[in-house]
Amino acid sequence: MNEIDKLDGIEILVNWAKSGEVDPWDVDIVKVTDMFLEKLFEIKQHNLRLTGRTLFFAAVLLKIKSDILEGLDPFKEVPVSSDFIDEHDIDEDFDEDDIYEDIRNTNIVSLENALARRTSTRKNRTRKVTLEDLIKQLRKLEEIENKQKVKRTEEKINTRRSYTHFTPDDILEMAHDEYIEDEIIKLQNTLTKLFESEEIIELNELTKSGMDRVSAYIALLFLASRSRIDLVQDEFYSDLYIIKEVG
Amino acid sequence: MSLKARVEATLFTTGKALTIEEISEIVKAPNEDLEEALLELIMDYSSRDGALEIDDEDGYVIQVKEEYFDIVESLMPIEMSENALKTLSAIAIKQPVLQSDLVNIIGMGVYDHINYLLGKELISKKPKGKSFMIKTTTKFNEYFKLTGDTKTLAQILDIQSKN
Amino acid sequence: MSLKARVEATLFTTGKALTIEEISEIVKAPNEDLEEALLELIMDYSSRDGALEIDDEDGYVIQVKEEYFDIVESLMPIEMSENALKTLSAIAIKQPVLQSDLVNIIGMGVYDHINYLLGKELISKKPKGKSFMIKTTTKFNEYFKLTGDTKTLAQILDIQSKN
Repeated sequence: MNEIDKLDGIEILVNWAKSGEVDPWDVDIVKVTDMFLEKLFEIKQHNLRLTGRTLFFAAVLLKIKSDILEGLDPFKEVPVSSDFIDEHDIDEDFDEDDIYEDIRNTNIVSLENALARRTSTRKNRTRKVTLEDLIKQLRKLEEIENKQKVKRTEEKINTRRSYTHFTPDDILEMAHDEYIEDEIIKLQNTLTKLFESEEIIELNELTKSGMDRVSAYIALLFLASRSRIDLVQDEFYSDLYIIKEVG
Repeated sequence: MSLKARVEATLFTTGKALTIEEISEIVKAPNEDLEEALLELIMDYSSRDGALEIDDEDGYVIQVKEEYFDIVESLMPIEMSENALKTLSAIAIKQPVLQSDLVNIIGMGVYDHINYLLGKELISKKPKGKSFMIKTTTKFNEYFKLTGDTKTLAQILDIQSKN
Repeated sequence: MSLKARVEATLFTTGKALTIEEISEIVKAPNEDLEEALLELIMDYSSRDGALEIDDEDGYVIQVKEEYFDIVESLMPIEMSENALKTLSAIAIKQPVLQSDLVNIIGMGVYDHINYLLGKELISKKPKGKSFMIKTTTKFNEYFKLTGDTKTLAQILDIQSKN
């Protein structure tokens, strides 16, 4: 009984080979399978723990046996198949739950073997940048720069329209700008109208006509430089008055 | 430029198992020609005494022969406990699989394994009902493959989760 | 298991140029033996009519032959981020260029890109006023196989846009 206790799967077979019950060089699989199953029942009868490994060997042997009886070559393929569980004719008094319990144990061993590391894995799975890649980027950059240029020009024009931010350079540029000429004409028309009823006009009045202070001021500077008007201011930062140039 | 060489360049560059259809899309050649080229390529590799071979078990891939696995392992080690590996196997076999089902199969330890495997980018999980749907990632496929009779394993796992 | 095959497995798995010393550390073999194995391996590869070759120009690496590079280009991502490449291309075309000007063109990300590119020795920078003057290096020209200076690059661009 103690001897049986130690037996586990392949050890049973090895012991038979040692004792001469089985010829390891000429194994009669059908006979060995039957012997193995008998042993299995013996273990079961003695109420000993049936390990998953033992059950697994039994299943493999049964599969091989049934293949041989069917005239198939059992060694053609790895004898692992879903047929294990339902194909063998284990005695009725085998508790089904026991089988599952054992398969579970068996299988947890095989679960780890279910995955194999691939040997196709490689480090550094990137390539060098080609000149072609670089040139593609340059083209994109060109596009971005062109867009930025267009955007900057548009922004400049928008800024000039209100003249809220300007530098001396901007003003010089404006002198040649057709846009400022339009503003001057517009201002002159406004002034002509205002001068019909008034002789002196305050700068703020011009803004009421829709011009912003800065635009109006710049246009006034140009008009004054062309001697169409006089600008009068008593003190710095005080109100600015526009007087019609006489003569 | 032979088709065989173009196929070789493709397999070398992608570094993962490709189907005939995928190769066909890259090298723009009909399947029949490809099959011939692949067969020739496999024979070329097997006739050499080199470290590389072409595996055609689950798609075509250039890989290092098993006998040089120690080199692959030393250059790209994956450290994993046996239990985490068990969980990863179960996921690979049953995917897409609910986290709650994995708990039934493996036990409570699964939560730790899942977090570990997520960190290694070998699996991904998405909320599904009150649990999470889990599957393996592209990185998993680069590093691992299922061996043996997956169908049997899946069936046995089914029995386990029913009990 | 031949040393030659172990070296082949190493080069395949590493996927980047290795020095003799680096290979020696992995396969644990003396340099003289390695040199012989590498020479044999190079000859093996060149005698085949395949898509792969062993380049020994700047370390040893298994790579796809130039004539199949269209496949590599379409399948393999480049080794730097697209944004770093954008910065590099801006430097290449505008050099010498102030770091502050690059920030205006590309944005704040430029600092990271510049550090990365400095690490790869593709650019150099020198203090200039409150900023840095940046230009490409000899290594840049080698990397892109540009024989002349960046005028060549500009010329290539010119020729391309005329076509």
